[in-house]
Formats: sequence, C-alpha cells, structure tokens
Amino acid sequence: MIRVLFFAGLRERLQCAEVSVPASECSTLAELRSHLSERGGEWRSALADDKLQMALNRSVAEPHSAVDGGDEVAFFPPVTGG
Amino acid sequence: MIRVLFFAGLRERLQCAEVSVPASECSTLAELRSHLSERGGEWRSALADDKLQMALNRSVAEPHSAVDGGDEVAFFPPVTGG
Amino acid sequence: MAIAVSVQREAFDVAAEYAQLRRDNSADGATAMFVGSVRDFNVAQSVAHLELEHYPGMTEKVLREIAGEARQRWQLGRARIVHRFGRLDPGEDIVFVGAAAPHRQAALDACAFMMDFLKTRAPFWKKESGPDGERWVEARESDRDALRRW
Amino acid sequence: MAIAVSVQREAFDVAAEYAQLRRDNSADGATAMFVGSVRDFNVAQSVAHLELEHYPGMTEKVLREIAGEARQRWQLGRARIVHRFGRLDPGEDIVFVGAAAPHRQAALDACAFMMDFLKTRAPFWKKESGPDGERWVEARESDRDALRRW
Repeated sequence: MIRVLFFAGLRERLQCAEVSVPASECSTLAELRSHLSERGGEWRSALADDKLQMALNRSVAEPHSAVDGGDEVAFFPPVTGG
Repeated sequence: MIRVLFFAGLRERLQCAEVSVPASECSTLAELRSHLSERGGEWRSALADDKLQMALNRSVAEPHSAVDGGDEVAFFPPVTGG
Repeated sequence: MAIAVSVQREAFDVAAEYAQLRRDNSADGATAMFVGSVRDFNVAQSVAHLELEHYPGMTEKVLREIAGEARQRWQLGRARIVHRFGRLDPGEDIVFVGAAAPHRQAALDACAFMMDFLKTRAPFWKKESGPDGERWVEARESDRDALRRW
Repeated sequence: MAIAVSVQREAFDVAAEYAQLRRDNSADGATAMFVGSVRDFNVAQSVAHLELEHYPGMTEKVLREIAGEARQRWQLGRARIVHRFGRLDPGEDIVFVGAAAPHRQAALDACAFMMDFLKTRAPFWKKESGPDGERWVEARESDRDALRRW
C-alpha cells in the first residue's frame, strides 16, 4: 500500500487527513493524483489545483516520480511557515 | 583653551593622554597639529602619521575645520572596535 | 553539535539558543540570530491568534537540510533552527535561526538564507483567526522571489 | 525606546537585549541580532586577552548616530547597540547589535549596516595580549571596504 497524507487547507477541503492506495493502482505520483481525483466531487476539484505540492518519502517530488508499496506520499498547499 | 585628547597607540607613543593649547596658537585643526608637532621628538613623528584621525567636539573632522577656545579635539589611530 | 533543529510546541529561549551557538566555540567570533514573531495584524485583518500546522517527520528533515546547506556554504561552526507549531498568540515567537561563523557577514547571510529557504520549503501552514473568522494564510510571491539571490 | 545604545564594562545579556527589542512591539514581526565575541586567535598569534579602550562621550554619540541612521533607512521599530570596553577574555562577548522591523531582510540588513559602521566609525581600540606580549590591533582594509555597499 501507498500511504497518502493531506495537509492544511487541502486536508480541510477533502475532510480527510490520510488514505491508503494499493500500489497496483499507480506507478507515478501523477497517476496517484489522477486515481484520487476519480473519487469525484471535492477530490476532483481540490486535486486539480496546480499550486499543490507533492512530497515522496518526505522530500519534495515531481509528477513523474515513481511510487511503490511502502512509500509515503503527501499533497499540500504552498507552505507558509517562518 | 583648546582641550586636546590622545587615544590608544598614539597616547602610548606620546606618553600623554591630554594637553591644553591656548586658542591663540591655532585657528584650524591642521594648525593645531603643526603646533603640537613643534614639541619635537616623538610628537613630530607620531603626529606625522597620515592614518591618524581627528575629532572636533566628538565628531570626526577635517584638517581645515576651525577650532576655538572651549573646543575638545582628539587625535587617534584608525578604530578597531566591534 | 554543529547543526541542531527542533520542531516544538513550547516557546523557545533565545538565551539558551545563543548559549548553544557559543558553547565550546571560541573559534567563531560572529554569531547572528533571527527571530520571527506573530504580528498583531497581517495584510488587512487584525489577528487574534495563529494555528500552525506542520508535517511531522518531513519538517525536521527539511530544516536539517537547510541548516546543513547553510553550514557548508558559509563554513559555519554552528547552525540552529527552532520552529514552533500549534496555537500562537500575537507577540509570541514562531521561529529562531542562528549561525556562528568566523566572519560577521557569513553569519548574517546564513541567517537570511535559512529564513528564505524555510519560508518556501519547510512544510508549515499558518491559519489565522481574527474577528472575521479563520483563514489559511496565502503563500507570498515575495518569499519565492527572495530565493533567487542564493 | 526606539533607539538605545550602551557602552559598558559589564557583560550584556542577550535575552534582556532581545526582550527590549520586543517589548510592547507586536508590530515588528522580525528581529535580527548580531553578537561579536573574542576569538581565541587573531591573525597569527594566539590571544590571551584583549583590552578595549574607547573615547567616552564620543563613543555613545557615534553609536547613537549609527543606530538612528539604520532606523531611518529600514524603518525599524527598534535598534540597539551595546559595546563593552575594558578587559575581555577569549570567548567573552564584545558587541551586540539588534534591530526589529516588519520585514526580515530589513532587520538583518540593519544589523549588517550597524556592524559595518561601528567597525570603522566608533572610537574603540583593541590591544591584544598574547604569549609574545601586547600589541594594538591594526584596522583592516576589509572593514573599510564593507562600507561601500551602503
């Protein structure tokens, strides 16, 4: 399974902090994102935001990055710390 | 009288921290410096150092600055604080 | 330790952070520090308090990378980053960065660098609560622009 | 007070200086500080201790002018400079400069500016004592060069 986390405003829109996705459903972050969008409704619109950032195993990652079982993926809005 | 102060390495070379000079002896900082140089010996050589800085009433000043009775003048090497 | 980062709910102590930068470190004559605090207004609305969310695990990793990069670029003896999360009221401190180096501009530039990267790379998100309700703070273009100089 | 300077024999307390920069000042979300300390070596010889001489009266005036200029240039809410004189051993703090501003780069730049001007304008002189005896520290070209950017 791939562990998928959502943070901040995105977590609130989805009303979901974490989901698990079978590794067989996708091989890249872009495919994972499409797979989640297929849930429809808020998932489709929120995940279409091109400002969203992605992390793979706690490092910022790109759409073409490969994902596999045991990976931790996160989607989140632009950061605003400091 | 003009109060004249010497600091740091210059004070040590002159073995003198402070002198008073009658205002009638000079009308500019350059003239005051010449007047002091006439004491000869270490005074002449130490005051000939063109790196020396001058202050008039606690502000950095130039050779042409006018001096008068009651003024406080200082001669000192380049500063090394901080 | 040459590099230390902490992500914590509790307030930090500037004096203790300074002491860590200086401890057994008489080779570094220059220490620069920066503290970011909650202002009592942001853009238009007045802020009653902030809630700071972060991504546990990734946050520490990113801060450690930023401090390590600063240490290499400026040959710092020490680099420290402390960032709080949770509820923060106006006037409270949010973030501390500190650098100790042999030369003053290295220490100051390293602090600027760490803050610029932290602002755009560390996974923290601020939610403001004010008289008009809650809102997530928007990322600022000026923070992304600040990275270009490094 | 918006500007404060102190020339003192006693050690200063970074936490107290920080508190003064922040006190009743929730408009300034950014506070930068710099501390200069005695290193255990300088150029070639190892230093047993420093003796710092200054020009009482002029020193305070110059530091106040430097802090005032920084405050105007960067619209600082607060600016502070503390400089010690007398005997200082390796590891001891010599100088503190601090600035509080609405924006982080203003606070950091103001600290760099105050240090650069202090180094070349404030009437302090360092005498080092080491195993080879005493010597007055020479002013450095690099400190004069640092002024050009302002």
